[in-house]
Amino acid sequence: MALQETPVILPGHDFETVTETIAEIPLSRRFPLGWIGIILVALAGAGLLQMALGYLVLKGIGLWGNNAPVGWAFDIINFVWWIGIGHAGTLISAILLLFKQQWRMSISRFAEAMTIFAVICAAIFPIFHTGRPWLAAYWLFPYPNTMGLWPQFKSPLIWDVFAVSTYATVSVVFWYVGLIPDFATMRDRAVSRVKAIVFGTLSLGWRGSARHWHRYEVATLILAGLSTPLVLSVHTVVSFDFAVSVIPGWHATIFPPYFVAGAIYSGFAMVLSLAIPVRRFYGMESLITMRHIDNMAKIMLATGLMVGYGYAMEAFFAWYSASPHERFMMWNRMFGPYAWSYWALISINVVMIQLLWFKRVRTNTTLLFVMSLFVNVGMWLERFVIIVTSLNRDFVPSSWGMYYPTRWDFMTFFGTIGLFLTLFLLFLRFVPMISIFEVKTLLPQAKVKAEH
Amino acid sequence: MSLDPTEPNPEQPLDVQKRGTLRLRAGQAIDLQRVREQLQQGGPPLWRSLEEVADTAEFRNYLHREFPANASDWLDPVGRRGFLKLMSASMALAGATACTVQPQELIVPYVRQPENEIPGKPLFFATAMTLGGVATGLLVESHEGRPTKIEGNPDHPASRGATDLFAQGSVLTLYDPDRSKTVLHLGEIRPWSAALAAVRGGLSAQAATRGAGLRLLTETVASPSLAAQIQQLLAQQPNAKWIQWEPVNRDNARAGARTAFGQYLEPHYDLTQADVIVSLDADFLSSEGAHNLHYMRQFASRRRVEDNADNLNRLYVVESNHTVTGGRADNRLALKSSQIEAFARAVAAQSGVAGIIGTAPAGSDAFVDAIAQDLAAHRGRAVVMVGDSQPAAVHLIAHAINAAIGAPVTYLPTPELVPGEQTAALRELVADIRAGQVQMLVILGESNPVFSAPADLQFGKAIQSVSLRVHSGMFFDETAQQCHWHVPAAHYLEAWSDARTIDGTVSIVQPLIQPLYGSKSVHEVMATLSERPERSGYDTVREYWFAWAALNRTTGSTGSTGSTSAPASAAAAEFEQRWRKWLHDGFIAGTAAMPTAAALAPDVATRITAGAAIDGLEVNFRRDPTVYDGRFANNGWLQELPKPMTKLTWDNAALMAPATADANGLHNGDIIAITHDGRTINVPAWVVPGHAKDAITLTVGYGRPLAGDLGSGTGFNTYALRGSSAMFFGGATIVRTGDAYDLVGTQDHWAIEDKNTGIVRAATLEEFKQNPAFVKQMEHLKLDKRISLYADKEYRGQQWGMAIDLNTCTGCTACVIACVAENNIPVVGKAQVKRNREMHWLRIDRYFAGSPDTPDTYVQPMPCQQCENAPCEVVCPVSATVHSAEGLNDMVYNRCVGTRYCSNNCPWKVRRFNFLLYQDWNTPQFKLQRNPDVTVRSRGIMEKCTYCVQRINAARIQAKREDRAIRDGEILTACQAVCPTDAIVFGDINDPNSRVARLKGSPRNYATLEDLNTRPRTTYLAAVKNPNPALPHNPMVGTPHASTDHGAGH
Amino acid sequence: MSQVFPKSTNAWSKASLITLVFALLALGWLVLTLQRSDFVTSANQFIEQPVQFSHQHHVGGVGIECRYCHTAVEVSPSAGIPPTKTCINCHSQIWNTSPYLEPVRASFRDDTPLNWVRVHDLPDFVYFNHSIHVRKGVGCETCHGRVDRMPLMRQVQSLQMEWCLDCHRDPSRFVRPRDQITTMGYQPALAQAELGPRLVREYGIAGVEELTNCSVCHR
Amino acid sequence: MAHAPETSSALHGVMAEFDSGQALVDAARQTMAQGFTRVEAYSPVPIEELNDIIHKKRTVLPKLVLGGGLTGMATGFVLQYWASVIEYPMNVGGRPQASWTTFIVPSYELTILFSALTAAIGMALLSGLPQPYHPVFNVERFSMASSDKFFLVIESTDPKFDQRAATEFLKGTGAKGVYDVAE
Repeated sequence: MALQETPVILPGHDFETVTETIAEIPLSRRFPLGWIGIILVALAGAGLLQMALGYLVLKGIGLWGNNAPVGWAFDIINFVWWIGIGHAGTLISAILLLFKQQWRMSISRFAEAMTIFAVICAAIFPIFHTGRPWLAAYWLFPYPNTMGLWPQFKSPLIWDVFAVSTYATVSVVFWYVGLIPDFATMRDRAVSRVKAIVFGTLSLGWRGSARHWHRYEVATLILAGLSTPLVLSVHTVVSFDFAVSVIPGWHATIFPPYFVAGAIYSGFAMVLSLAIPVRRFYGMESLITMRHIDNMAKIMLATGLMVGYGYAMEAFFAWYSASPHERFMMWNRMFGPYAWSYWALISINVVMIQLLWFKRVRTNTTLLFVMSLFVNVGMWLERFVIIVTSLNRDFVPSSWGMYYPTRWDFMTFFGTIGLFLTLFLLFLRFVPMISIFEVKTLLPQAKVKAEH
Repeated sequence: MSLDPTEPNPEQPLDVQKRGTLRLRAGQAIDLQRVREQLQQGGPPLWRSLEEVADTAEFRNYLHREFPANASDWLDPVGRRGFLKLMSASMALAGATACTVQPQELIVPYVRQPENEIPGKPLFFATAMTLGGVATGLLVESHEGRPTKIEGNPDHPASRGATDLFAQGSVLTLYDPDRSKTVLHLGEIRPWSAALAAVRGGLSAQAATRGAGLRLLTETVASPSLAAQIQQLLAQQPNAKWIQWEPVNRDNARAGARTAFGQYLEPHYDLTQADVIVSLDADFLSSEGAHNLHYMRQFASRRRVEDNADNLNRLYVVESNHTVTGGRADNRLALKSSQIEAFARAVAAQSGVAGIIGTAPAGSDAFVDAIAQDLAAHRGRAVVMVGDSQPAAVHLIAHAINAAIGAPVTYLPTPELVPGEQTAALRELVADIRAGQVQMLVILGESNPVFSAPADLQFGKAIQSVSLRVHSGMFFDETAQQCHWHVPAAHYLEAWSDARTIDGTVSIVQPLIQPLYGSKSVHEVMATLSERPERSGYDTVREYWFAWAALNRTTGSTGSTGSTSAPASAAAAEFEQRWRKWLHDGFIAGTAAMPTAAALAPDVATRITAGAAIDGLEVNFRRDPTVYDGRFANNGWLQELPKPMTKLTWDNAALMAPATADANGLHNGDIIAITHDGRTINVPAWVVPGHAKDAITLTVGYGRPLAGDLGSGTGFNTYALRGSSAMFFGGATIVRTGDAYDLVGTQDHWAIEDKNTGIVRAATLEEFKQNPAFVKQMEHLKLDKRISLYADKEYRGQQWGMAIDLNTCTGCTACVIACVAENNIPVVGKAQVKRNREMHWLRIDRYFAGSPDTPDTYVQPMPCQQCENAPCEVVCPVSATVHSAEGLNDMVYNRCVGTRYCSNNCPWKVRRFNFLLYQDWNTPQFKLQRNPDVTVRSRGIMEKCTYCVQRINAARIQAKREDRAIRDGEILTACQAVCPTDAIVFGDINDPNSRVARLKGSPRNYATLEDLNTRPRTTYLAAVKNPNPALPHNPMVGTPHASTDHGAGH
Repeated sequence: MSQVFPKSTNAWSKASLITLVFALLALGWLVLTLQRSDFVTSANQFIEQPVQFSHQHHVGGVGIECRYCHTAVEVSPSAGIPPTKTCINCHSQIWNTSPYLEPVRASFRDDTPLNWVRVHDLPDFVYFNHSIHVRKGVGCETCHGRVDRMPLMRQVQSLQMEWCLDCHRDPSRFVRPRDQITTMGYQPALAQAELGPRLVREYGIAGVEELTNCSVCHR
Repeated sequence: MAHAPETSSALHGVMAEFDSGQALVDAARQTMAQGFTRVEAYSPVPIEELNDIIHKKRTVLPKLVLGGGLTGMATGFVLQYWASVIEYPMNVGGRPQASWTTFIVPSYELTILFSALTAAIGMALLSGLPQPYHPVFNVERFSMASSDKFFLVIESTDPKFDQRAATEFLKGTGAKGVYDVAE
């Protein structure tokens, strides 16, 4: 297999060229026109978000389409979707590190950045979807208050608070720790004094001494070891929001693994959606090679199959449970008023994904880019199906009702995409998008023969 | 993914309200054949709408396509203006709420504290409300002088504590900010003295002709003192005429009695004695009107089967519309109103009524036979009741049948003081006006003749020629607009009066509050026409009863002008004592009318004028279940109250049978043009399963141009179609216009598939006798022991629970509005109801079973189930809903942050969320109405039924202060208190002697969704129906034979 | 140049980090203190009233019993603010020309109520009931303080939920005999640790499980 | 100019520059063999051998992280137990108050949070970071240490340190250049 032999870094690179290629972008004074064009669009999206959220705080959650049977809709769909997307970054930087996968090194940095930005977008929803966000913002955290009251720790939403805030904190810490040596590189290469001071401050005075590196490597390994169970727990906890309830379609033991697989699946789709244009735009094909693309596509295929298995199991359980509620739930998904969403997600996440068995597909970056966008849509629809079609018709027929999103739902959703892109573009411009020192370790220059 | 292709143009905000929600695309009729097939193949055993059964592709497509949106939010001027300001404010709030100091609040004590008034404690005053010429005895709760809640007067002999939904809603009308506030002359504000002068001037102009040009137009008068005032006027102006007018009048019943007995009489059926009840279009089980309250209680007493299953009565209903009563029928026949006469004749003929012959309408032979046999088998224990909308002929026939079978019925004088036939009187008035004989017209009350008079009389146009037109009413309505003078009328809670209830018992109507505006009571307006023009209403009423008391001191009955030898002061003192007792009791004991020895005319058969048959389509006019004749059109509670059978809110519609809709290619919301007697109106269609074929039912009272902020423009004016020759039904033709309208209901929003999970359970009497514990066999997960991971929590001491008897519940929805009134539940408006965001804590679930043509109807009040293992509590992140030691599922509004997780996790979906700021925080009048013992909820907060925890707390504090336990029945929840059939029972389930514990011990008792092991404290008693075995009937819902594995099988 | 920062930066950076840590701790402490401060609770604040009524004079000096004016305290949720009539009962005889009392006389004369400013202002979602507290042996002084020493009425307790819970979790620490309800400066005849539990039993005061139910105060 | 031996009192040490990691490792071995003790190596990429050669000691960081994690777990569990069982016990849906299963998730998350923060902050503090100023930066060529050059410094505090001898010794290890490092 020729592809297997595609190296992680194309030949011709040494320490200097790697440093040069990556560090040049944040240090340059040039703002590429394309970058400016895209960020303007993204900023418009972020502005839309600000407007939507401001008006939401002013008028109430009723701006959205949520209603009495369907208490959660776009808000929680988007939350789960964004959190899920975030998972790929941590997976790449932590789990693949533990497995000593060298190909992770050139994509881990921006995958981690993606994680942080996705978590920021996700975190908007649980706060703003509450009826009184100004209270939710602090009543959900345990602090010694004058009411003598504490959060209700049996609620999965409190678990969410702990899981998501821990996840956000650890992701930022991990990302920052990874950036310290690269900030030092930037400091040393900075031409302007301002940049030198900024990067110098951020690098904390990193010198790359043997002692630094030793502690650094230990710390990184520990952080990776911690992030791995963390990332698995986060989507597990998110899935508890549903699994702990009594609603048919939510109350399922398969949810934790099914959600984690789905998260990684959608996360890798998002990494591909970002990596494919970025490597072309910034000429990073030699560092993010077809080997990376191919590996990511394979992971997408593997996790996609797991997700497909999850769908099959949901249907099987519904039938096997002999519970009329469960059976009806499945019938409603497949043939009810929202059947279109169910079949759309099946055709994407189960059918379309089979194309990835073919090497020709996995090496066609254009096709892969389009497919990765579809997977993102498919995973959004999966959450739509789980949340909306389970709620709109549950136990008592008289309380059934349909859910229709409003323009405010869409504005909020597209707004978070704008915010995400804004943050991501700023990252691309001002932070080394690939881990410089990690990529260097792959080069022969870094190899040291053991004495013994 | 384009989710909303039909999103409305933001430029046209009004259209948002009028776009079709519940319809398929115009022109796509339901495939009724398909519906029947589906049902024959064992389709859903319980269904809520026809689309659901048909499961058409169009319906599904429609569901996918239609995404209504909230366009008005773009255009809200306040929103735009205040946006930046409030943005910054909200951001500041986010950081600073914890440290916000409460605004300074004032305490304003009395200068002189009234007697009996204890600040902070509500007082209850007995009074009465008159509607349609009949009064209901009430107890009104008052907080520091503000009437806040209407309760029934439990001591009142006629209603025994029940109230109807109009009485419940009336307290909101008192505080309606759109009420008329000042005396107006041609729209300009004038002092009362000017109006007085104008009336006096008009009156003196009549002096020469002794009132020949004076006409007085009132509602049906049930007030003895008012009648006396009018009689006095007529004595002074003998050529003047007095006309009583109500658009939903009882002319037919009156005419029937007059023809049968030679006098106007009111039949009183004793339903406690009736084993068989035949209702010919008589909707006596709906919570509308004082008479029904009486019958509902009697009827319910014969639906309890705990002690004796044979106590169960049998109800036959023959009707065109599908009414609440029809929904309770054991056997129901849908028949055009115009055919009911023939049906009645056939029954009469078979029941041995001499001289009446007739053949039953096609297809109803079996029904006639069954009824006739049942009537024969229960001689002396069966009654035939006839609705007011049936012509006099049917009333005559029924009188004849009842006489023939010895029905338990007595005949009493009518509650109205001067009975008559109103339509004829109104026609005569218009004729007089046209003839130029009328110079002065005084219109009193809420009957609003300009709007409600038969269209052919063109009343509004006719009165333009009257040179002095004076109107007094609570609103500046359509009639006020056509009058020179308008005097704001006092609400019944603001003024002294008196009234007779259905059996003649008199109540003194005492005010609870000074008039909010410069309103005058009807007595005060009448006084202007007397020689004491400024006599107060209080004086009028009191003087009348003083005189009455003088006559009745010893004799006890009217008649002798007995000599009053006692000194005047002693008489006054004695009267004062009696007066106080009357006010305290809420009625004057002993004023009930004595049954009249009514002799049926021997030639009754020959007196029946046969009605003309109507070939083809027939249109029916009925009063509206929630806005009555239109007078409650501006009452938000009543507008938003789902109509009992259709579940529509904020609108009326042309109700029709599925077959009729099918034949005309109609679907819900399609606007049809109905032509009747040369007049045409456009109304949207609404398909009602079980409605008679070839008949359309229109309810009146909607489409008012001048109802007020809320009511104006809602619904469609059907008075415009109604003529004086066919007040209740007549022939019509319909044409589909191709337009559609947005009709919004609370239950049929969307439905395709259903499943039988034993939520509603019923059995026939036979099945119940064979197997009294039938409900146990309907649990689809038959767990003998509920298994749980945790040890069961023991609930000791007082533990609250509720039992709801589905056999006595009629689905009248009075409990819903009582709950709204008690618990400060906001009105959200049509657009929000459309989004399933109505706030009612208690809803009445209505299901149909069987075929769309002859469905069975099941109703089920659904409050919070107060689960012991509540799924909602576990998921709340801030402990805003937790369990109390007394087993209540507490909801703490001030702690709620609004995640809505509890609502999602509630299997019954009984929690309601304030998605927007629904509560009106600004209108000062509404602030007066609110119950101060219940927190007023702001936006972003979840709320739900609390079992009226404020009442529990009040009773507990009272009991603890007296060092005793709370007595059974001491706490009545608002829904329980209002229930005319006593179907809701609340109490301590740990006390084996409490009523609720005994009901929960009944074999019929079951919990819904028992398999979830949430252990609801609200349980239901399954319905037991008593259909005639000789007639075909649908299988009972939830019975073992119907609960085959369904639901997922499709 | 490779060396970006002067040598002193090392000290600065470490010092600023330590300061930051302490600043955050101080901020947390400040917030926790502030939320219980008189500034937030409105306790011990001077409140301007239409008439500067002195409880010290009327209760402490003249010795009028609380229930003479607050008549509803034993039967109603609200203790009741006396109607002007109550003031006039005495002040038609004494101090009946004092300019100080002109607003009271004006109120009585013109039938216009006095507008007192509420001193003890609970949020609208809290349903406090005076009658049951008084019945169960909670003295006026326990919540309102030494009214007989207040020339001007002020709030002495925080009225925050944790303060309410303090007693609802263990009423035995605060209850007193019923005949001592209105006593100012009450001293228990026995040790409170002994008397309290006895009164709780005697008065049938509910257990902590009932008393801390949400719906006891919030409806 | 940096290699102009400004023989002032303030000398941090002597620095040698190498082209590859291998060269640095070799030089480090020689230096340690020579008996120098106060030595530090600088590289653009982590070279695990250097710590073993020069410092020989493993870091205590893992033990700190374990402590941090256990503290987090205890904090989480105690907080939840105290709040739901002792401080304000409530009947939530009929579940037991001390429902330890539901306490797992926050305890678990706090374990990870505390561990991760301990790891990151511990790493920085143990390494003496932040330390924006350091004498090695005074050497102009040292800016290449974060790019593609490798450096070895013998510090002046070394008992065996002698500026001249050290310079000579380092030149002998194959260094591309040897510079004095000013304090």
